[in-house]
Amino acid sequence: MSATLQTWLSAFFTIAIYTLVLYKDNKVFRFAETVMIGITAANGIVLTYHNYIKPVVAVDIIQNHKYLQLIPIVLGLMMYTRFVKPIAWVSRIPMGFWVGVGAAYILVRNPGVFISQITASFLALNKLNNLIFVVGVIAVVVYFYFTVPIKSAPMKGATTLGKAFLLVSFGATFASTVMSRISLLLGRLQFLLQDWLRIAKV
Amino acid sequence: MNIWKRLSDLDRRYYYVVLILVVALPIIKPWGLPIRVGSTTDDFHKTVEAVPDGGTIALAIDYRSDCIVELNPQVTTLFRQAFAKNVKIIMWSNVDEGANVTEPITRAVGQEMGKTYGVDWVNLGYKPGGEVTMKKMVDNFWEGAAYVDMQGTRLEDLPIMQGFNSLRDADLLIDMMAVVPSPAQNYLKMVSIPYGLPMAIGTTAIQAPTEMPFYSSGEYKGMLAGLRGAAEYEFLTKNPGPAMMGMDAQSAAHLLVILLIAMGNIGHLMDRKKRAGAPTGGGS
Amino acid sequence: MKKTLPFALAFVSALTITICVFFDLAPALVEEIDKWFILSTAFVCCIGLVNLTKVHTRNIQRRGRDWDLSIVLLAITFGYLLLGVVTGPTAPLYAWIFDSTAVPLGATFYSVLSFYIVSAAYRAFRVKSRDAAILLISGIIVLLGNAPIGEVIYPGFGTATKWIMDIANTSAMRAVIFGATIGSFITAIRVFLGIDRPYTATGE
Amino acid sequence: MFAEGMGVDFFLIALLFLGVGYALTRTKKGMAKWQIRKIPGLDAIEEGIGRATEMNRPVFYLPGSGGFSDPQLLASMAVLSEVAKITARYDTRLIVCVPMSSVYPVIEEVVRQSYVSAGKAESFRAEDVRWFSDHYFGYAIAIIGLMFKEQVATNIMLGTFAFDALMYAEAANQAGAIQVGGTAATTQIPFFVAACDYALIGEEIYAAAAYLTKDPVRVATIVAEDWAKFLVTGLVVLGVLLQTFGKADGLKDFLNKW
Repeated sequence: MSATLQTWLSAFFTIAIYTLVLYKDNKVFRFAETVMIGITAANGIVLTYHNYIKPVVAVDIIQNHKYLQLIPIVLGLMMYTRFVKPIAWVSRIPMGFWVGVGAAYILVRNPGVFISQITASFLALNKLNNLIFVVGVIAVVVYFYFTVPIKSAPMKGATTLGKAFLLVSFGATFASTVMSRISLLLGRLQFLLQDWLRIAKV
Repeated sequence: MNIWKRLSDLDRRYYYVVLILVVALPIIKPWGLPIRVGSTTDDFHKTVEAVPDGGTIALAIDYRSDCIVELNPQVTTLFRQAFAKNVKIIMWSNVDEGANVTEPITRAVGQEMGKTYGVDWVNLGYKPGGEVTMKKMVDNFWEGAAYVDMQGTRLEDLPIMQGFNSLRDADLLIDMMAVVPSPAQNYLKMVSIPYGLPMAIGTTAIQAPTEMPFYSSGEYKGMLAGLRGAAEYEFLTKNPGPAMMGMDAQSAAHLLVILLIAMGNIGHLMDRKKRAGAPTGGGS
Repeated sequence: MKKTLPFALAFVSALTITICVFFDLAPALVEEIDKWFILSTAFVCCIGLVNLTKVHTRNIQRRGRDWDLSIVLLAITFGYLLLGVVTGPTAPLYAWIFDSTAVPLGATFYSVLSFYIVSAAYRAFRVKSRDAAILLISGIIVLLGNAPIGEVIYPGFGTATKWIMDIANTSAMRAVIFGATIGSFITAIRVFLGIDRPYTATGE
Repeated sequence: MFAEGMGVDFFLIALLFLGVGYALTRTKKGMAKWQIRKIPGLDAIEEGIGRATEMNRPVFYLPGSGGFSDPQLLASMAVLSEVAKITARYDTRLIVCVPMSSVYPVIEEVVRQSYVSAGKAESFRAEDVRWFSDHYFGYAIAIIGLMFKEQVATNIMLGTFAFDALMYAEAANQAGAIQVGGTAATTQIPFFVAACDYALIGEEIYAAAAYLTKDPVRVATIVAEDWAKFLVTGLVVLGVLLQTFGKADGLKDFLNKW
């Protein structure tokens, strides 16, 4: 019974949203949107609370008496001062901390990936594809030189070529995007036809 | 309005209906076109196969309900491949909904294959904190995972977690992801590269081109790209499922898109020719 | 105080982590900072909720557009939140509601894009310039190569797609990654030196 | 001394710090005159605003859906401030649609300041800086509706965009607008290239802010980035040559492991 109800509810919401494209903006669609916003907003909090906050407080603070952990809790709660105008600036303190930690990890952890991508481009020029690959990498990097004027012939050539490589790559991205989007529609139609209407074989 | 103009200016509802039909018909009656397996999927399959018997895969689930169509079949098939050869899976999510969307599908595979939750696999739920949490899971996994699984069961009560104190204890790290900025690239820089843990990913078709450089440099040991990747993976593991069944509809829709691009352009060109010389500004 | 304190905290935490990680000093200290970071960000989970409540209460008071839906929204949000906090996220009822609403809605919302993308391909993808032409040709090849039908029509589509993805796309994307990573370094340095102070954007 | 394998990483970062510092001091002392190369899409902005003025229809500006930690939003705000000065001068209506409620007040302030500095404080219309919903479908649909209603003449989109990019591009296209689009989100660039009359590709959006504002600090940053790109180009060329002659392993090991 509950499985059937679930299928019908899912079907209702799926169709409610399709009314937007096949008909026009309407209240049924906006109701579906409202449900989506409400459920996901609540779910994010429920998950953070049950899977992270509650166990950490129970283990670290209550069980192991690590009272230092109260500091980050206060830090996190400071964010809420932004809703109280006179003390809103207090919310900058945790922001400062996060931005600082974030910047530090960019500086210490990004070089590893960066360098390995550089060394991965060290290809021997003994195959046509390797040559094209290396030329592509360099031309696109040159395309993004912003303070070198594009006047000399090599610069003109490199930037034109770089742009061409970028465009071919964007073509691939476009096709992949189409593919993903179609897959989404496909998934919903599979649901409607197989699980709900049972027209197609599962 | 001449015919060419009309060709490039059809009401959208016409081709929306055509699109629905074109995708729906092959679902009802598949054509059975052959699927060729690409190297990214092949490598993914081999990498999972290389995990020793009794080994552990650490699996990060970083997608939401919007991308279940492409990623759920990838996860399901991964579970089947791992369980077929007694490999354990410890999974969690760095994205809030991730744990919810995989919970029902993984449970179904576990039950079907006679595996026990907490012994053969575990879902630790959502762990906030992004890349800093990823690093914490290397330094001290239990602390990074906040000591509990998704249901709030203490990790000490789960047999699978005994002796698993760091991500380095895993044999393979897999990130199934579909959010921006890429959590897989974060795992690469926070975990895989500094600590030498092999890593593979599954992602959507959209994000595949952006992730390709890391596969081609050998940092991702394998990659499943979109529903096509899932279909190839189902094919390789001999578990035909929704992804393989969807490939014909995918083909049909791609043809429709190409047809529409051609129609739009031909109509536009001919219309311009007909009104020869008329200046065209931007934004036709 | 209002400007220096956040900057000082940003600077000190950035400096500590940078030095400790590069020179392998005081791993326990870095671990503690990591923990603080995770825990403090976790406590921000209700910020969106406060915002949402504010916006929609105002809408209800003013009888704005769809004010009735604003009431529904607040009822659903707080009701589901309460249920979740009491029962936990894996309780059958909670999971059932999630699976019957958020899952189909999320998937369907995004699938609407398949209509829009088809529409855009038809209306917006006009060969206006050489740039657009290159993009379209490459796009069409990959479209054909990525679906089984392409190879049935002509086996070369698969090979061409593989070439575009592995060589042309990967080389361009790698260069884009170089640029983006350098950009991220410079941005981080600007934060470090206090040239950029993104944290001052809030709390005005 | 260094953590395992982080020696090169450290020197790379140290070098970048020095580069930024050096570029900044040179610019501040007025010792160097760096110029950003021409970016065609940006020159089109003024032309586009002129067109809107002639047609007596509004200019739309969409700053993308990034938050304050998003560098694309910061770049976009700098461009917006210049755009608003031009619309103020031409007395053209400017409609700005902001997706994030937290960003909204700051954007409003940016536009107001531009009108004030152009000496047209009285023509600033606060109600033309709009916010609809924080949810992606909520704002996307509202913005599209508004584009049709107001008959947008010129549509400028700069910043972080997701799937919504092509929805705006198509809507503005149908309304007959000239469009300038730019984003560093690689998955969305194709739609801007194909659908807009001018597209800024990737990082050009950051250069755009420096190009339009001529703010010395921004320009110095771009210069420092270029130096880093020279370094990358040099390393790749060196590595490729060594590899071709079979001698790159030493360099690879040094860079990756030291």
